[in-house]
Amino acid sequence: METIYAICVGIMTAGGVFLVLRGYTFAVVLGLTLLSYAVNLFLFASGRLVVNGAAILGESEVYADPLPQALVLTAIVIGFAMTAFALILALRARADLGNDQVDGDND
Amino acid sequence: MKRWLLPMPLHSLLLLLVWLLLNGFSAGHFVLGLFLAWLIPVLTAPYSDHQSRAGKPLVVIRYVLRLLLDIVLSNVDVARRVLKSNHSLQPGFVAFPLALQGDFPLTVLASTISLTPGTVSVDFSEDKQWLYIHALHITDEQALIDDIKQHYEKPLQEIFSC
Amino acid sequence: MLQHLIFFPVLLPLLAGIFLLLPPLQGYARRQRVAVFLVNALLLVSAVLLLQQSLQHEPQMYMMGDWQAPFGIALVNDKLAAIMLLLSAVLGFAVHLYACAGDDQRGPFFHPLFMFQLMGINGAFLTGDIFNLFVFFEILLIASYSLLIHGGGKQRTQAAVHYVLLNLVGSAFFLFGLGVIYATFGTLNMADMAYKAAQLNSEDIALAKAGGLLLLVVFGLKAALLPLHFWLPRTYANTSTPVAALFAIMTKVGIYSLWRVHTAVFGEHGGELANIAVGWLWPLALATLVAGIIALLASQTLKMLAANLVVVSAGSLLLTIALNTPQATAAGLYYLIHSTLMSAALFLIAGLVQEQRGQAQDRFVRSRPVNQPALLGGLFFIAALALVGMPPLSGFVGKILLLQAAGDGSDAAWIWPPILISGLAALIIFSRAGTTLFWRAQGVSQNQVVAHPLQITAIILLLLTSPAMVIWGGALTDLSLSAAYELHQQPLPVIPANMAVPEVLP
Amino acid sequence: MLSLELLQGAVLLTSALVVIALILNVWRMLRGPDITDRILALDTLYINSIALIILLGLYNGSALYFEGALLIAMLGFVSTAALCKYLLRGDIVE
Amino acid sequence: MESVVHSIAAVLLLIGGFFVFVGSVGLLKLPDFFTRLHAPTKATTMGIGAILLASMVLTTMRDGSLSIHELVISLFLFITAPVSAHMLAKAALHRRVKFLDHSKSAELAARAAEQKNPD
Amino acid sequence: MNLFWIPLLPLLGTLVPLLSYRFGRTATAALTALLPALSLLLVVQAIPAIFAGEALTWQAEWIPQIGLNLAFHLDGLGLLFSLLILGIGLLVILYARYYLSESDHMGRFYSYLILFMTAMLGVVLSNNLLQLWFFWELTSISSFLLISFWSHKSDARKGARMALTVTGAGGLALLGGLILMGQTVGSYDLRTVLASGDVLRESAVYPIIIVLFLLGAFTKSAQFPFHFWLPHAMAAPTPVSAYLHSATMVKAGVFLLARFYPVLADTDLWFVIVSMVGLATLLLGAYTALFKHDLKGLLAYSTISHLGLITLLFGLDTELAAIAAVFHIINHAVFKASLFMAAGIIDHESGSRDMRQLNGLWKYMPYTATLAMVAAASMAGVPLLNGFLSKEMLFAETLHQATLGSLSWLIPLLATIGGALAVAYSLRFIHDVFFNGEPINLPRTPHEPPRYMRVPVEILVVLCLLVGIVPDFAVGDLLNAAASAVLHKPLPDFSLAVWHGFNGPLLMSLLAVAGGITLYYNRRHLFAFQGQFTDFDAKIEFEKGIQWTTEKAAVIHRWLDNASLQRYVFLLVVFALVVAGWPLLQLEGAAGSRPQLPVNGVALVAAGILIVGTLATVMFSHLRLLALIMISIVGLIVAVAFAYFSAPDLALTQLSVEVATIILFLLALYFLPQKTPLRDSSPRRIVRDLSISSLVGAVIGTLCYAMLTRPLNSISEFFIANSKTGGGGTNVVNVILVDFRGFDTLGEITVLAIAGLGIYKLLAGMRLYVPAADSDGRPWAKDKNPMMLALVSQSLLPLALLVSAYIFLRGHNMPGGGFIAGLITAIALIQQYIAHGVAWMKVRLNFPYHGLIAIGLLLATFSGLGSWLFERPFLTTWFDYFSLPWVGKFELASAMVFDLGVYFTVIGATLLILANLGQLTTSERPLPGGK
Ligand code: NA
Ligand code: NA
Repeated sequence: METIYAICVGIMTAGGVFLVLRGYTFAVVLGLTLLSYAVNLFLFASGRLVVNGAAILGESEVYADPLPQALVLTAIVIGFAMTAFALILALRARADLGNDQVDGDND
Repeated sequence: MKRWLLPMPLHSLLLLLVWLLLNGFSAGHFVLGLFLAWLIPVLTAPYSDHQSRAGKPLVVIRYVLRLLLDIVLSNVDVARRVLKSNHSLQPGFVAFPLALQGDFPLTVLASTISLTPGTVSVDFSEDKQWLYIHALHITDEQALIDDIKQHYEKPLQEIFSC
Repeated sequence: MLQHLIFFPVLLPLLAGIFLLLPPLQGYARRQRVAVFLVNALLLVSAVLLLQQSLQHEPQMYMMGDWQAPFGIALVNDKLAAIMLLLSAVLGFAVHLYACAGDDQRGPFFHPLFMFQLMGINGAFLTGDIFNLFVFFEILLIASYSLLIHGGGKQRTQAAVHYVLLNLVGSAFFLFGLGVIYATFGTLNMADMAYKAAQLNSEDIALAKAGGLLLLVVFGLKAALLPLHFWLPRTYANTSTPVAALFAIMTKVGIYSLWRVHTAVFGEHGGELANIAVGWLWPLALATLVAGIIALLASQTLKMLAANLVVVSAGSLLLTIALNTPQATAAGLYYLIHSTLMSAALFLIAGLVQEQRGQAQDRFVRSRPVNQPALLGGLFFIAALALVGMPPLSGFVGKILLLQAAGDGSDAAWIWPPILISGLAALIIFSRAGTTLFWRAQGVSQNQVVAHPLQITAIILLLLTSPAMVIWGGALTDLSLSAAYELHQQPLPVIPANMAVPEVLP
Repeated sequence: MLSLELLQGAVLLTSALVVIALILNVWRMLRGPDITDRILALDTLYINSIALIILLGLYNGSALYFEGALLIAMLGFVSTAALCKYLLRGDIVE
Repeated sequence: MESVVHSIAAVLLLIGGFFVFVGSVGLLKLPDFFTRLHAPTKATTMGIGAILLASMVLTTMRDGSLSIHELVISLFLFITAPVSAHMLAKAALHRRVKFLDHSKSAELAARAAEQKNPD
Repeated sequence: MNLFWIPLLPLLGTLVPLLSYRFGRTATAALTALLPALSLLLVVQAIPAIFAGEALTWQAEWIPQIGLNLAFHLDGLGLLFSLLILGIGLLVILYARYYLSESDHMGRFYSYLILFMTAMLGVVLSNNLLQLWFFWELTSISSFLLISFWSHKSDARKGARMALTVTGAGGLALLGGLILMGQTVGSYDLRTVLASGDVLRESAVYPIIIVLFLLGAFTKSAQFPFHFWLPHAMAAPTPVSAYLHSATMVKAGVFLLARFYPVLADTDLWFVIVSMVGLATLLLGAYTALFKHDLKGLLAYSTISHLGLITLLFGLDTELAAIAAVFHIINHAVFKASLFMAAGIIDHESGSRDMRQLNGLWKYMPYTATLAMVAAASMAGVPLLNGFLSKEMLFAETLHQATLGSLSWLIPLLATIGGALAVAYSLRFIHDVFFNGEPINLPRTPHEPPRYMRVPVEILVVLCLLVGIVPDFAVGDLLNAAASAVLHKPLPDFSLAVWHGFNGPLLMSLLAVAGGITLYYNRRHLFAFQGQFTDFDAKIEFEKGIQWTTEKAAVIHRWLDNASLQRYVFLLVVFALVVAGWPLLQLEGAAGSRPQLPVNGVALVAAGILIVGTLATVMFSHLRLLALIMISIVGLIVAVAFAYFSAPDLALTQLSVEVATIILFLLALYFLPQKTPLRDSSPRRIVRDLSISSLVGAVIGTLCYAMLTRPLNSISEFFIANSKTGGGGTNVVNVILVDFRGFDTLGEITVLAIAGLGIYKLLAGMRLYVPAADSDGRPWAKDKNPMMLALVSQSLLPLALLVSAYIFLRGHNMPGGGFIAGLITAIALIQQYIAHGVAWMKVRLNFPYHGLIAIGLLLATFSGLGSWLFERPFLTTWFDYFSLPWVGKFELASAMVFDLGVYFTVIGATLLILANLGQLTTSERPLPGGK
């Protein structure tokens, strides 16, 4: 299972990085979103994988490490805020610069 | 009802019920549920501008049961058609003349049609005199219209007295 | 109240930021100005008290939620943190004064954002927890994104697009790094990390290295380490004046983090993880310095010059980290304070020049004269002296410290030439800038813009720190050195290895 | 106990059916042809994942999955509605 | 008692699984968008309903008390599914999505897209 | 006496003219002179002691960490220079009183002048290497201010810049040399260093020290090839030239040679470099001086030549040469200062400095002419004048050295030629200006200057004569004291007599005089010869050089930095790839010892869908809406994965954030182009990016795998153990969020709040093109708010709120919590916006969202501050269980207030972002200032 998980994280990272390297704000923000999914899974993985062991006292026998979960939660929220800002900034750039390329007019 | 006192009693009842469904039936949750069933409608009343009065509980129950049955039947029907060859399929659009009035009743009707055998509500005409329906398989348009009128529109007219 | 003192530098701006969004402050410029002024003054007082505390005691911890380290989040006040807090307080105070002359009204929410920005910076200086550091990084980043666009304008938007998107990618790498760190260390408290670094499982060493180096990427991005520094000059040059001045401390947050993480956690006591960043930092810091010098010489506007100087100073500072001795860290610390305050002053001066020179703004071309040549020229002259590193202002002490920190071996052979040449380059470009901007005028000024007393006060306040840093240079260098020793030798208060864990109760 | 094995078998079989359904949904999403087909497929994917989560809960004998299913039910609708509104009006909040 | 409950649950599950499956097969197999719309709207909704019912039965038995909060999910689904279908159909009409050539009363589609009355 | 006062008094004096210039010119000059005069008095007072062989010292700690202390030391050399600096400085003050015009800012001028005086005194009195450098640099700065005093003149600006750049560069080199010296010796104390000559000379870095040190000295003293700045510094007002460029600043370089003579000299390296540079400078300066038409230009090159002479003397391997050098320092200062002042008078009274216009001034200003001619004669080395004596000593020493081995005979020959050139240009100065017919087109009719303007010249000329005639009486003691300070040992026998009999040096002098006269007589041929060459204008070349440097820098800079985010991101990614990948190369096998979970079909399929979704997102990224739909799959599967791997809270959060993100994307997409050009980059770029991103993916994937397969020993046990007892909740993740690490959460909602504010800022005043049709050119549907959607949405709102209350309240013990609840509420409200539109919502929900954010943050913060009342740190939580009849047992916890804050902040921020964005197209645009 760990192998599959890691492969998924790797592919998502690759996809995210590829999009982040594009020249259009939309693609970049899309890439950032993809990248942040990968990041969240990665950070989550630092607590290792546990099935049927939610860290709710009394609900399971073995508890998954709750700390990375809390960290990922924080990361998700921050990621949301950042994505939102980046998107609106892309709009602003479109309004101010007349196009949606990351470098403005020059290619 | 008054702004601060049960503005939407039916909603309140529903909310209390859902609260108890979610949390289980206990005294504590009953109290909390009551509070929420009061608070939430007070907060959301401004967002609810279609106050259709429903009446005739018996008719409602009969309608709901009928609907459940039809959903099951409709599913069997869909399953049959899906799994069979599609060549014999005769889909098509139907314009359903509405006798029913009011946004809420119309919504209920359209939803019912979508959940029941072979039909999906597509859209209303602007004057809400017609409901366009897409049917998976049409043999007789008029029969379909009559069927809907008979089974669903009539009871709804009764329930909402319109 | 005083037992909560450590928390003040974060709490005060947070509360201020909140109350600025609420009646009776919300929507009233004057009330907002006064409120932030008062908070800034309080921040100054708390920073001074904290510095005093750090001098009198061992490093102090403030445990959030009363949970013991390494489980709870610790704020730590040691000499290094206290110095940085004082620096940010002084900078914030002066820059805000400047902004109150009118820049604050060029867009909504300047004051609360300013407060949140300080909160983020101070939090990053105080926290002893690596994930909490990430959180404060994000606070200071999102605040900086928002402040960056203050006032609007095409170039500002373009700069913001670059700055924001690049930093978002950087934040992703931060989290990758943190993931690895937690996966190997099993803790987030930096002191605990330092403690565990030497005892890591051998199968975890390579992983921990990767994690530590990913953090180097992140801090390098903030600190303007080549090849991650290119975003900086245009961003700084294109934002509004007070924001650019405030940003002077932003690269320093990166430097500070490198100290906290790469000098302390992955420092000498780190066993196999010792000094993992040094090998990378050496050539890159040198390259940063060289690239900074080249960019500096190519500067066409005063703000760009100031921004490129930030890169040059970043290169120098990174070199002190690469040198990795307490002496070098002390040199870096002194130089950091000096370069932050003086760069900020230069940005503010550039702002005034920009406004008074009309169309030519701050470009190095012949144009109409500024309205207050003697005043602006004088202020510029002082800032330039300090930044070039000429006596009698603080730059020269910083330069001597840097040169001496390199020792007299082969390190010096690498470090001296770029450091000395950077001084020469600065001298060349500053003399060109100054003579062009203030003396090479033609025609008469077409506007009546004059500097607001608050603006002048702010600049003078910043500039005064430079002679002060020379006059009290002895005390300050002593302080830097003891802060550096504290960082190198006893990173942070050591945490009990593993506290007794109570039995699990359902 | 036979019935328990039967139940477990049913859970597994149902899971298999749901999983195949998911694959089919993705297939339709990739194929289109129109964007509305893809949205419909996404909507179905959302709803089918409710089934998956409920089954997971049954399989693990845990009640912790319920909220997830509830949220998918609520939010899947919002997402579909927003997408359709976008197709219709461009501006989803006007 | 337990085995009866188990059996009922198993049957419900299988029914649910079947309809979920059918809904998706229909989604894939049916010839045009409007016909495809029928499958998930009905079959999938119903399938989930059955699975939720199974879950209710099982959890009620396991906990020994009435546990029917899954009803809330069903409630949501049954309320929203027709609206989703309606919105999708509206969008498809608006976009003039192609439908089967031999669809009956095809001319109504254009009227519906404009929300006009039939002639 | 406290030595500190000697530089300190003039330093305080810099303020005097600034404060007093309103009181009139004479008063200003008088007041300005007061403190330097006092300082001079102090120096004079110390003379007896110094002559007696003592030295005065004063020291105070300053910045011991770097070895910089306030340390002054007055010995013979210091005394000599202090007298020059203060004495000539006072004369210059007097002179400048008449020289400056009404329009010049006299206060500023005097202030700079006194500042310079302080700096010079600091240099010559320093007893600490770094302090010496400190004042050294101050001389550069103050001289920059003085040269550029007439800053409206291009010449002045450029001349000042050039001087500053050259001497500044030298200063940096000097700093390097001094620090190396200090590090080698182990002390920055000058006395210690001066006593460590052997250590230095034997050190491996000695050559570096010599080179750096001499760079400093030579640039300052305008030695070849750094001499070019000095003539252009003549753009300064003449008092400045008289003071800085003849008597003092340019002497700072030779002062350094003198000061460090005992430790750095005495090696071949030193002698060869110093003597050759000196000789070259001597000849080049003298030759160039001959052709200058500008009076000050002639004097400037003459100065260069004489500085070369002094340098040459320091480079000759004899002690007497060093003594001669010190002697010539005095003599040159005296006659050159007077010549500059005379030139200034001529300029002042006639309006020109061009010798082609200036002719026959003897008739108009005979008195000044006499003074100038005496000084010029001294410059030429005419007997009975001071210049003669030191030149004789030079000639003598050139005959007694072996610096160049068998070629050493060249040195006396070249020195004699230099002497002849000096005679020639001095002759030209005298003849061309005061005789040679009538003036041509002078702006003014020349006449004698004001009485007191002449006084300084008179004093200096008298000194020339005095030293020239009775040298031993006039400067014998001073020279002795200074020279012994230079040599640091008993002086060899030497005599300061006018007449040494017929000897080699005298012959050389005669040859020089004869040669000079011949040269001048044949000047027409000489000028014609020189006229063939185009003038080398150092200023233009220097400016070109600087320009070249900046242009080349710009070219390299543009090459390095193309202002493209794509490159920045690429570099960032590659950098991360390299540093993170590097350690992995040392890793033997990624798999660790932790047992792995078995694979099952469902997970496999989910992973497959996830991968397909990812790839589809990437592939469809140019069809934006499609990409959005594809990324939704990814988000959904990630949420399911969280649920599967025992993280229900994460699953819930992921789901709700996912939907909010989609809505946001849709809102934004409306204003953005619907499609990206399919080929947004070259195939090469695509291949490059694909390779890089695959590598990054591989590294991250490997890291992830390595992490997952290693055992973890973490602090989390503590959280599980204390969650219920210490935090009052059974949902450990939630307790971490609101309690153990509540501070993170506070930060996180602050981020959200700030993002809301920032987005509001971005939206303020934004003008966007509103598309009238979709990407296929199809006009938008007419039905704004589909009735069914509207109705069902509003019916679902109470239900959604109830669910969010449910999620909120159980969060502490079960999956859920304030954040998720807040998002549910926000999304339910957004759904109303979608269904009903902004106008409809505006009537019902007219709430300043930033206020809601603030209230949320406030609640969270105050819930944390509450613990202060109980003397506990911030965010210390409290909880307890209560029981009410009928209701039963329930828990109350301060963490719930915190979570409520989270809830409000999330709602406020999300709505601020989404709803404001939605308002863009309506008439209800957000107003700046949030009012
Ligand atoms: Na809108
Ligand atoms: Na003449």
